[in-house]
Amino acid sequence: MDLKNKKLTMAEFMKTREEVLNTWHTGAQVADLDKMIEYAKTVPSEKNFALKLQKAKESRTVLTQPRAGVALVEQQIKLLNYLDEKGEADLLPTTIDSYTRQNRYENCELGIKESLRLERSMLNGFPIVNHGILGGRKLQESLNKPIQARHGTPDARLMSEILHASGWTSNEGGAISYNIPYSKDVPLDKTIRDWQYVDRLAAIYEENGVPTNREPFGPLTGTLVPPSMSNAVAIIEALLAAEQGVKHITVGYGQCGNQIQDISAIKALEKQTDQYLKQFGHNDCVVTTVFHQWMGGFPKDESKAYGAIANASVTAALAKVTKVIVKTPHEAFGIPTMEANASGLKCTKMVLQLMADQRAFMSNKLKEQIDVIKEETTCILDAVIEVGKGDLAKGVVEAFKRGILDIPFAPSRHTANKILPARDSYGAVRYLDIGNVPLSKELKKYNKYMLEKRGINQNRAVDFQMTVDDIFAVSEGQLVGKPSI
Amino acid sequence: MDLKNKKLTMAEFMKTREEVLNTWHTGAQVADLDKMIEYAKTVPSEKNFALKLQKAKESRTVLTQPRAGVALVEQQIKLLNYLDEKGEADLLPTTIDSYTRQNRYENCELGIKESLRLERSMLNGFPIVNHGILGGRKLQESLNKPIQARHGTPDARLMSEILHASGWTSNEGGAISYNIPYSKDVPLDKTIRDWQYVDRLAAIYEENGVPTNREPFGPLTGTLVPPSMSNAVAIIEALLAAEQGVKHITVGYGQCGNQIQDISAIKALEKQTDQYLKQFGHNDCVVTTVFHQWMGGFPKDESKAYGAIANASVTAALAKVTKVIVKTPHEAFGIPTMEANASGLKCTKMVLQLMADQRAFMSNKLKEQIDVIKEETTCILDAVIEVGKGDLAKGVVEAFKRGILDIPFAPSRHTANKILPARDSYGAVRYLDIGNVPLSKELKKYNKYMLEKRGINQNRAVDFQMTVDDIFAVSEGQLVGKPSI
Amino acid sequence: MDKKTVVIGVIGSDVHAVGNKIIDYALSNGGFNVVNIGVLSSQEDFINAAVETNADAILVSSLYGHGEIDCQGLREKCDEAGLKDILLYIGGNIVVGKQEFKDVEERFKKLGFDRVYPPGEKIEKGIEDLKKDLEI
Amino acid sequence: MDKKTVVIGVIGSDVHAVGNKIIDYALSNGGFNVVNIGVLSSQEDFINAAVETNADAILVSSLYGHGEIDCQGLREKCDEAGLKDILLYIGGNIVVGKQEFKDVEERFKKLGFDRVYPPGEKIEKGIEDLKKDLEI
Ligand code: B12
Ligand code: B12
Repeated sequence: MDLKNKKLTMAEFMKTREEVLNTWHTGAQVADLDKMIEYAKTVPSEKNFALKLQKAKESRTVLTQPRAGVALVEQQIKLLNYLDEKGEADLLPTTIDSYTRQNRYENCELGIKESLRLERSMLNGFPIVNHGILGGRKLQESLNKPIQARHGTPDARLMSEILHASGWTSNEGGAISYNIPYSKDVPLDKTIRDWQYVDRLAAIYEENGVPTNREPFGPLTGTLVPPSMSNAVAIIEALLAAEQGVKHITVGYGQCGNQIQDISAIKALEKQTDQYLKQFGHNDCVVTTVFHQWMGGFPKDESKAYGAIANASVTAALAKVTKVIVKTPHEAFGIPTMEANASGLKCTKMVLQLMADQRAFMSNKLKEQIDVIKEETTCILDAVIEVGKGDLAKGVVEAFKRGILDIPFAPSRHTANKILPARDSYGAVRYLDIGNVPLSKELKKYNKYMLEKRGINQNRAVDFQMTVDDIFAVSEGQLVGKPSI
Repeated sequence: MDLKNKKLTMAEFMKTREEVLNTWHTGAQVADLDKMIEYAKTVPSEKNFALKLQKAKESRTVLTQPRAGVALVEQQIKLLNYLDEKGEADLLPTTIDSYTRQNRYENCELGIKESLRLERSMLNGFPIVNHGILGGRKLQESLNKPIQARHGTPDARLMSEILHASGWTSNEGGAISYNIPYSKDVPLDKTIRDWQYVDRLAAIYEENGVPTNREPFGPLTGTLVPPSMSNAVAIIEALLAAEQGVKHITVGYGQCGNQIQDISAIKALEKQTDQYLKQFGHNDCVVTTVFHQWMGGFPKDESKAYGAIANASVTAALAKVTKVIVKTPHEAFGIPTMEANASGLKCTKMVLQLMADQRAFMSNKLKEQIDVIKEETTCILDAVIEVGKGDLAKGVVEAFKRGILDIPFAPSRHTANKILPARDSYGAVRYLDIGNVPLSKELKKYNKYMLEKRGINQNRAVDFQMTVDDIFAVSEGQLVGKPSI
Repeated sequence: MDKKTVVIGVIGSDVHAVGNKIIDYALSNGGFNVVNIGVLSSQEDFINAAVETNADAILVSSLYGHGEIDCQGLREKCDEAGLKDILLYIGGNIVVGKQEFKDVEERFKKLGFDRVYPPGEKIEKGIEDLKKDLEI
Repeated sequence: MDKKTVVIGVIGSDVHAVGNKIIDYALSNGGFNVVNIGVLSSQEDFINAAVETNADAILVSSLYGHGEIDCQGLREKCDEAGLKDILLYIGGNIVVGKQEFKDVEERFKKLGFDRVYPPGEKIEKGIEDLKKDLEI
């Protein structure tokens, strides 16, 4: 079957569905889709993820959401209710474990058993497929806030079936964002198809009266991704989702660290997502935004981690995103305790509330940076559409082949791995090696100029060592990496 | 003798000096001023407070400084070296205890004894007068960073003699800022005279080759002081100090919480201090700035306290002040442990370094707010000079009598206590009751308009209850107080 | 019914005035006759004010950390001045640093206080307790 | 002198690629012959690579928290494959959560690792140790 950015027919969808449900025994539980939708409809509207985001957008409130996932249902209930009550979280997550992400459900069985035996979670997340709708529903019913699955799964079809059938009203991920940063050798045409399925599934719930949110994973590798590259990917995934009928879309962005650049990136992302959706004929999508607190290496010192967390929260508040994904003071070490997780949430909430009635005002610099990001993004997106000969799905596959889309520090062999990012003198992330990304001449010049300025300031060569220094900078308490002497 | 803003003659100074040194037995230690200056000259220049600030100003680096003071010398050494090494503090303080501030040196004796007996500090600061130059010098010599006295002492003459003679190169306070917020019934003409002495003393050290910094206490009562009022006071104290020959002046400001207003206040303060100094003929002063992290009631939750600390640090970094006075996660409870103190410092340092190469850019809103503060400050200062018939010192006394200068929530009966502040819809502090502060008609209207807007937004009366709600707001995790229902 | 009279103030060399103003405002609104001796008040100031106004309770505030030193002997002096069994409350940040409140409470109860409040306790709680203790 | 050969990679279902790229860069610059099997590598991948290249050491990275499960039996399988006494190092965020490192180290030493590194340990330290252990 030809890869195409086109809504799956019900026949196509149902045919694939049979195969999907057969990949693990819990699939059988969700076979009757109508019944699943009936169940999802019983979830009270204040626990609907899509509606809560929409309301927050209207009132310009910034919501908080942690990451959290453990192996067992009871523990996960306890954890999430703690983050709700003590952490004052507005939205709840469930992070899925890494075996599930690779569809290795047998490993999960072992992890669950070991967790029971050792009485601590031996999995880094919640194995929803193994728990099935019994576990999924029990969890959802035991909470007072909307819940979303957060993972990093190239093939999330079965997982998505189970989570929506459990009354979870949001699902993170996308064909690019849950492939390139999360796998080594999964072809893009495969993940595009698989995520068409996931999107179509969400849309079927939506069409049948259950507002359902989808969220492309904005930060990608979390490591110095130039804003125009991550924005381009987010917009592409929003378009792919909308084509399948998704109406509630949250586009995301991971903090780079220069406040002006970060605010610009959010403003550009908001504007251009709307614009491209309209251009592709999707006029009735509700687009919200998510800001990820610093996604790269964190400082080990907990007070410094708080500093990084709160600093990110100021940016989120100024940019007036719809929600913030929150880090914790344990970030550099490992999965946080529930107390540390609540601490990160409360620190964030404090800042958001102190800044609730404030926002960024337009300056020449802000306008300039918004324009730079928009123009760069347009260059990339235009090229993707062009190489797809008008078809976005085909364009994506081709664009990655040619390095038009290219994600730095990714494990996947399906990205050209040619671009190299580095910070300019002000900490903004620029293209050091532009690879094959088709920016206009002026934009190329601009990126080069900004980095050469840093080279002069720091009296050093503009080379890979800059990138390396920048990778370690934040965890060492700096933004712009300094040359070691 | 007539109160006048005029440099004390050496004869006047030395006459008073005799009396001052007689008020406690340690005064005799500093009798030979030349020898004291000789000693102060031996302090290495990298430990000179004034020079370190000047260098930071030139390189646009923002320095951190904690508050810290315990009863005993050895403990104070340990504490400060910990804050230097573990807290990465750039500048060291020594907070003086509250008995010393009231010149009750006998109470200090008791406090020192009790502290020795119970092996914990029973004083809320370092009783420098009782320790004399032996203790003062030992402390100073045991540190690797510049040290400053921070207190709140209406009559700090003896204390200042001892601290400068101990090689401490900075002293906080001023005739207004260490009177009105720190005492009940000390007349202003008395504190003006006493601080003329303190300023003259600092200047004598300066003139004899020891760069010496003086820092008016910016935040005053720390409680919703409108920026133009605290800026007016800071500028007055800078002018009084300069008249006595002080060359290194740090003007201060306590965070109000609206980022734009805070940045505006700092910008206005910097500009107008320079401008008024020149207008008064002082052309060779080095003016630096200090930003105090939120000085009002703090949240009890430590994670939220970190949020407040880091949020303030972002503002400081954007405004590019010369130094920040740092709060701690224990603020709501009591004097912090040295670990908690270091935590506040590290959190602040992290933010400052993440934002080191960034700054605020001019927007229309920022320009507007700078103008408002400048104009308000000018109205106040013009009136002070006018009622003093050209003499600033006389003007201050008269202006407080008439309520031209008026500090909210102060314990002193020498302020009219007529103005009432409250936040507008965006959290900026405005004059709710203007009292007798002589703002222009338009400025009065502007203040009123901004508060009425909040009244409409919150559907409530514009009255004292607003102020009360705002007093509690930050400690309850908000900026703008919400009406309780 | 007659209004009950309460003396309020901040003890010792303490100048923290904000809470004191709020307490004044809240107690007055709450129907008490408030005698506010303000900040920087000595034990004698409290006792004199209570004797003069025939007060029913003394609400001591201490914020700056010296509370423990400042309050030594207050109950005894009250007794000597004939203020037998007058209600003595204390609140604020009454000791130096962040300490276990149970220990702090105990120490101040030994000093003769009837009620002891942790940092930032709302004055509404104090009013509630006053009403209980004074049987209003 | 001949270059020593080191196999590096990220074990299990772990996709954290950044550290792996940095380690590759640093070891290569440090004069080693680096065989990088990348992320998502099984025990077998490590062993095959070591056997094929006659490697002197295997540097396992594990970031995502499943390290303890993923490494069970690795030493035994090395022995079976004839990689007798091959140096086994592990680093990254090798367990779930913030745990006392001494305990963690002990557990991994029991699993047969020669050296165990705490979160965020600089690869320079690893190179230093390699030079010691391989007597370079
Ligand atoms: C960036 C990042 C990501 C990116 C990774 C992108 C990519 N493909 O590489 C993304 C967003 C995709 C991601 C995903 C996930 N992540 Co992640 N991630 C991080 C983060 C923030 C930084 C990692 C990094 O790049 N550091 C910079 C590099 C240079 O340092 P490094 O990796 O530590 O490696 C250095 C040293 O450790 C050392 N070293 C490493 N190995 C070895 C070996 C030897 C022998 C020696 C001597 C030294 C050594 O040298 C390296 C070079 O200097 C860390 C937390 C942190 N450290 O701040 C979490 C973290 C590693 N991730 C974590 C988790 C749980 C996940 C997810 C499961 C869940 C999630 N959050 O979505 C998924 C995992 C998916 C999977 N299947 O693996 C956890 C692991 C928890 C634990 N161990 O308890 C961490 C610790 C965050 C946390 N506190 O929860 N993550
Ligand atoms: C604002 C402030 C100042 C201002 C005060 C301005 C003024 N004149 O009022 C300034 C800057 C001048 C100042 C100075 C000092 N301060 Co101060 N200050 C504060 C701060 C930040 C807020 C206090 C406040 O106004 N809160 C708002 C009001 C409404 O709340 P409140 O005072 O707590 O009162 C309420 C309740 O406690 C309760 N309450 C109070 N008393 C009583 C009594 C009873 C019976 C009941 C039922 C209830 C009750 O009801 C009140 C109304 O709601 C606090 C820390 C904090 N809380 O966040 C430190 C704090 C009180 N200060 C402290 C210190 C040490 C000082 C200084 C010695 C040193 C310094 N930092 O310079 C000087 C003291 C000078 C002196 N001689 O007293 C310490 C005390 C330490 C301790 N106990 O261990 C604190 C806790 C900060 C800290 N963690 O170090 N301070």
